[in-house]
Amino acid sequence: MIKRLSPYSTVILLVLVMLLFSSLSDGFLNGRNFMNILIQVSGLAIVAAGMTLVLITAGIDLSVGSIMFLAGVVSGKIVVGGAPLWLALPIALLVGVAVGWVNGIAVVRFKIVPFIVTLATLYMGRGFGLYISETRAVNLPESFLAIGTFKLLGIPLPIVIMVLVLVVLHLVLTKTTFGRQLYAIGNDKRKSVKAGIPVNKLLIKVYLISGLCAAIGGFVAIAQLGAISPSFGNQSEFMAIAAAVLGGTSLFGGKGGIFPGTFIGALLIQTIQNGLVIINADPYLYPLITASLIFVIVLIDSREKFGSHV
Amino acid sequence: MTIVDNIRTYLVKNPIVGVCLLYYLLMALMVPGFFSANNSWNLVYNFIPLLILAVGQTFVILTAGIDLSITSIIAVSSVVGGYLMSSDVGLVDGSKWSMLLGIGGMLSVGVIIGLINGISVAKLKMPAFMVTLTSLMFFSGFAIWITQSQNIYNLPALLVDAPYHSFLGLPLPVYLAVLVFTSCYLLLNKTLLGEWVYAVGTNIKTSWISGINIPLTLVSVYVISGVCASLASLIYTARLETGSPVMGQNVLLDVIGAVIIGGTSLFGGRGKLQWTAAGALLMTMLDNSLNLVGMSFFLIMMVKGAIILLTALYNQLGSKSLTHA
Amino acid sequence: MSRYLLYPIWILLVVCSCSHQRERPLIGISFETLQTEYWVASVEAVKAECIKNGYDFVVAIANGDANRQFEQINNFISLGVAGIVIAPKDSHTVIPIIKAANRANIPIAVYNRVPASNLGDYVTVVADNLEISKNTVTYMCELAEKSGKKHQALIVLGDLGDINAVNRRAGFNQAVAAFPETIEVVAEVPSEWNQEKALAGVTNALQANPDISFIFTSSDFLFPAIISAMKTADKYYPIGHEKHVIFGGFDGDAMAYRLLQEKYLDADGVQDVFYECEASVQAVIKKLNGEPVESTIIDPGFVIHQDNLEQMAGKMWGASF
Amino acid sequence: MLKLHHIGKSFGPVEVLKDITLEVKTGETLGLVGENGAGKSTMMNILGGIFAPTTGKIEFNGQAFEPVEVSESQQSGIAFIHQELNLFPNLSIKENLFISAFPKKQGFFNTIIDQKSLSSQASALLAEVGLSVSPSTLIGKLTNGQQQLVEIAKALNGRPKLIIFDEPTTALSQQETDRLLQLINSLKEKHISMIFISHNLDEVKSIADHIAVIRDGALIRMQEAEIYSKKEIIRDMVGRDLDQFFPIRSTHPTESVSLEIQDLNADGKNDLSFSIREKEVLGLYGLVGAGRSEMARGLYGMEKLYGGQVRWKGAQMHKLTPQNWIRHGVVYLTEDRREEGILAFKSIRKNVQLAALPRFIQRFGGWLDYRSIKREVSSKVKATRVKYQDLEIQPVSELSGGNQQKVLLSRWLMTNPSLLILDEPTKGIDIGAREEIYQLINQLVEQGSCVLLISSEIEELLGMCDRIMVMNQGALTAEFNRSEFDQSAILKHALKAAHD
Repeated sequence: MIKRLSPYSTVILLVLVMLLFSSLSDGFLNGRNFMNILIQVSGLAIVAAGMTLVLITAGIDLSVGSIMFLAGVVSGKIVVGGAPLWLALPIALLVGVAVGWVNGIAVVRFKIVPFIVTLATLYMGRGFGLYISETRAVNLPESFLAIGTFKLLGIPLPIVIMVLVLVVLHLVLTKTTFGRQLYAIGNDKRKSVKAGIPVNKLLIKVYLISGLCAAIGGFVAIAQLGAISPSFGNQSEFMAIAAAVLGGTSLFGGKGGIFPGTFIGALLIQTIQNGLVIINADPYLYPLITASLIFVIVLIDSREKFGSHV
Repeated sequence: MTIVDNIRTYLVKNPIVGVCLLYYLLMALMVPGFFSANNSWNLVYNFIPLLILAVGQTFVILTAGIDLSITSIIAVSSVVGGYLMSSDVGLVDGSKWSMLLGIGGMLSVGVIIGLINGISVAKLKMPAFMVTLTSLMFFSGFAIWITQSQNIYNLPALLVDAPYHSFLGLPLPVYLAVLVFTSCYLLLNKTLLGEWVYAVGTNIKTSWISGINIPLTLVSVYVISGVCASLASLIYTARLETGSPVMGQNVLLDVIGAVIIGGTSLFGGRGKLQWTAAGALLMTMLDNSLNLVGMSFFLIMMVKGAIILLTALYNQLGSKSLTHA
Repeated sequence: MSRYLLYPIWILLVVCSCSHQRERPLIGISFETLQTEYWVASVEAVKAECIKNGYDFVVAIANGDANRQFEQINNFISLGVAGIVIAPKDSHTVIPIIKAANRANIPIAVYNRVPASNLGDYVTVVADNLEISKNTVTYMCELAEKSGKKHQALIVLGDLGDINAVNRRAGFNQAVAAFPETIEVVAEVPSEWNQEKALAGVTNALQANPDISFIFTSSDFLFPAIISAMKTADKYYPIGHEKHVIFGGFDGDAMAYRLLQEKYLDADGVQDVFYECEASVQAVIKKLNGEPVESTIIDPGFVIHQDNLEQMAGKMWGASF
Repeated sequence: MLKLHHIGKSFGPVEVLKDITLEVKTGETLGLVGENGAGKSTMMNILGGIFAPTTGKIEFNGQAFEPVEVSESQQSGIAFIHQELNLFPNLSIKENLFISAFPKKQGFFNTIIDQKSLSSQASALLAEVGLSVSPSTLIGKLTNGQQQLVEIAKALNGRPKLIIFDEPTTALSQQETDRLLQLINSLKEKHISMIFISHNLDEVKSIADHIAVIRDGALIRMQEAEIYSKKEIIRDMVGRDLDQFFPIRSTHPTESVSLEIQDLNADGKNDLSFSIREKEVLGLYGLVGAGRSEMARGLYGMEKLYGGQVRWKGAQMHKLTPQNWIRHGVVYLTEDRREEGILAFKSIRKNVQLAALPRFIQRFGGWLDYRSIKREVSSKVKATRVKYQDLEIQPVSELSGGNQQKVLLSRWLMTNPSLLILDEPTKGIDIGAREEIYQLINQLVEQGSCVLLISSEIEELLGMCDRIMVMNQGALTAEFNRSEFDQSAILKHALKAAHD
């Protein structure tokens, strides 16, 4: 069985999947379709990048899905209510940071188990979003849709935002004190305190960044959809965790990265979805395939961590 | 020790029971229609499946694990039950035998998914929340794929009317709930497995050194949770008279809320089934009363999320001295 | 013990703030979801009709969960509502709800979806989805025939678990079957009434069949996603432009009305919401007063298109929404 | 540089440090020697700011010095090299060296790490400690010795005035130790004073200027290294009268062999073979890191074994797991009471019954006979003389260390063991409780069971055991029958450096 799960094994998997789909249908292997995939993956990749930081510190953030929804609904309602378009993004980011802050304080200051905190904020966020929108789909004005289809120097805006966010986070992780100290915390929290790392301060920042990425990711996805349905963002937290874990990020902390890791993980998930639709496969197959792929990868991650000994 | 002292010590040891009674009184006074006979039956019918689910979940949380896959177990059981029992699509004619076969099929779904969860956590050492989150995604997708998101109808009349039959004045689901609760209570407090569950939850290394069969303990708690989920699915399916692949979507919040409000600790080793029962009753009353007052379903979802956070916070502050390293 | 009093009192405050006194009889309005403008317009219409006839109302939304809707109806019964108007999640889970209402002998009107079994005492008010979609698509096919070329067609399906979605698809197929030489259906995109799935499905379908020129959606609420996909596939042009794709929809919501005016939409099947909602509330009131009411009221609906835009606009609920 | 004036420290009734006064001049190295539990680590914790002394003052670098926090003592120039290194295997050497304060770029990008100066400063530090490895290699890929050098480099980065080495050479190979000693000599020229704590007397004599011997919390003697002979050091370390009373056992070991072990390999290097006979207390002496716990835990199935044949009462034992051993009547009292011993917030009864539960299953389905469980628990708890208020309500975490150990012993007694493996049973326990434990051991042995007693206190072994084996760096280096017991000889074998 593959003992070592390097990020490059995910790249190989991605290439294999692409070959498979292009052999099954000629509509798959062409520039336009790749552009499609890149646009569609932008939202997921941004959220997964924020999730990677949390996972590196051996934490978890289940609330990203409802942050995407809540941030979208709040900014959508404001724009529909007549506020200027440029105000929408800052408001969405504010919502993301607010929920991220609540998660951070509860996990760090009050030492509550991360997945319970973020599960609670998931329902609070989803509930509040549905309450504001009374489960009505918030139809966004044309200008919103323009963002989704707007092209900057020929490259669609969502891809530009995605690349920007991922590059920034990649640099933060690899090149800054904050980033390197995250790996230390993920490896051993007690040792990090002894080494003089401000653990609590950093962890709160990590949950803030995850909330921020969720808001940006949500915004980018909504700009393509043109409307926010009540089930928007459902299971996005699972897809984000899946993308990070597929990219080599370990659930036990201390291991993982944005390039090539999480980005390739997100691409792999989106390619599978895109490919299945192109070959007109039964869309209900999609969750089965992704979930079983995730199970195998988490299994390998756990075997690496604990080795074969009981 | 007078009766009052006994009651007071009981309430101090089990605060959730006190809160439950207090809440019932307050709602009975404040909310019109809450105290009516019809609403009380309403409460009972909503409380029973939640209690059974929460009891199963308590076993898992006592071993410092979590089972997020219960909603997918409910869905798959409901679909499998539908296939076996329904007369138009059912594999067997709609007679009594098909019902027994159907119920057997539903329980075996609970056992199988429970085994998958248990073995992955115990033998393969995978984190409990990730295993059950993945099986949640897989099996809810599976239920929808098998039925192409179509419901299954025409379930046998015997099943459909069962909740409305009453025996010695009490409807049948009540007996099922009592049976499940007492057998789980005895299993947890009077048997070897129960002691092992508490020990593994408190300190897994000590348990291993003291010769406890840890894989057996972990696998059995996930199987118990799976069986409880399929029993609850039986009740939901009978009530809605359809085998639905999206059955029980929103129930996870109530189940985890019930266990946590009850006071069972997420770090494992500490908790009682009575607490969970009181927690489940409080969640049901909360849901019902806020609904009666006309609060929207989504605000209620927010209130429940907030209560989980508040209680987890309170338990954390309250038990500062005994928290784990 | 005292610290534990903290949160029941806190909930109590929230509870008191919402409860309000009532004198007039109460009608319970239970809708499966408000996800689309169609549902929102229906709820508003039912509310207006209740007020007009001197009834108070209480609304409960189930967010697509049949089990929650069942519990909400039970809550209505314990509240002692005089009558119930329900838009059920699907035609089968409504049966136990009807039984519960009958047991409490509260009159119940089922809006928009026909219950699967006819036992039990209730009134159904529903649009003829099959006919409306058939007429709409037939008009679109006639347009395609006039253009003389052969058209590749795409239909965006709803959630196949919903009886209305199934009927609209049947109507589409019947209409298209009458024009075998002009229309060839190349793609059926299941949306499950979900924006993201519609967007991904239509984008990739257009990508796989670049020369689709005939699109019909089972519901107008998917327009934003479909238009976004058409834009990326460079197929979103007004009528008269040589790249114009024959575009049709169902429901007749505000966006459909706007697209008709901007000449992007060719035709739209309209359910007459005002008529249906009045009929359902009237049915409940008649039952309360013991007057006879026929068990099923069919709304024929109508097709609105470029030619009859002016005269039909008044009857179209989306126009005034 | 460092002066300790009449330093004393006691935890409740137990006095750990008694009136210690000593001095380390600038550029000097002090060798600190003493048995386990003699108080060395307590002294170092005081210097490291982990806790304050009960009496006395510390003078460091000329000023008064009362560190309250770890970082405080670090800033004032004291560096610690613990045996358990504080490094992150998933990060590179240079990142570990500067984890709390990376060199930064100037100007706008001041949050970005200045990679160039990071590598150059790291290489400089590595050169100083003589480690010729690229600074970007991951710590996880280095050997123990190399990691230790990185830890030292990290300490040097803070420009320390005093470095304290706590048992640095136990996990090192021979040439790694030599390289470390050369490094320490080179540090001497840089006028850095050092305290070197070790059991290897040859190492201490080779580099220390002065040697201080600590015994039972008191400073016995401090002398120049050249004139302080090894024999004298050992005598000072050990030479106290046997004031500790050990109960006499009436029985003697029989000839029948209970446990026989052939080529047991727990550390991948050495094969151990020994056997334990009925009614025998076999002692196992060795210093920290000698591999005694690893051997016992490997035997009991809690850690990986690289090989070995085990026969219990003549029969071959195939499955080495705690569950199987308990069924055969062999139990293991672990060294770490808190992590692996007690069920912290559970009642005494739930703790005592834990290992023997399967014995109380009634008819079907694992139904437990709680009446006889409670009866047997109270009898066992009386036998071990645990002082408690209530068996059912009082959580074990509220009991004293001694009582907790007796609760654990009662747990193992309930399984009617015929072999007890006791790992440091009396560590951190008051005198009164110790004697009760010794009496309990003797009663058990008289009734026919046997005991493998792992301990770091020589008198305890001398007083209790029929036979003592000495272990050093994973290998059995000597064996003494009761008649040949000689404290200095035992210690010499334990201290013997691997090569001479």
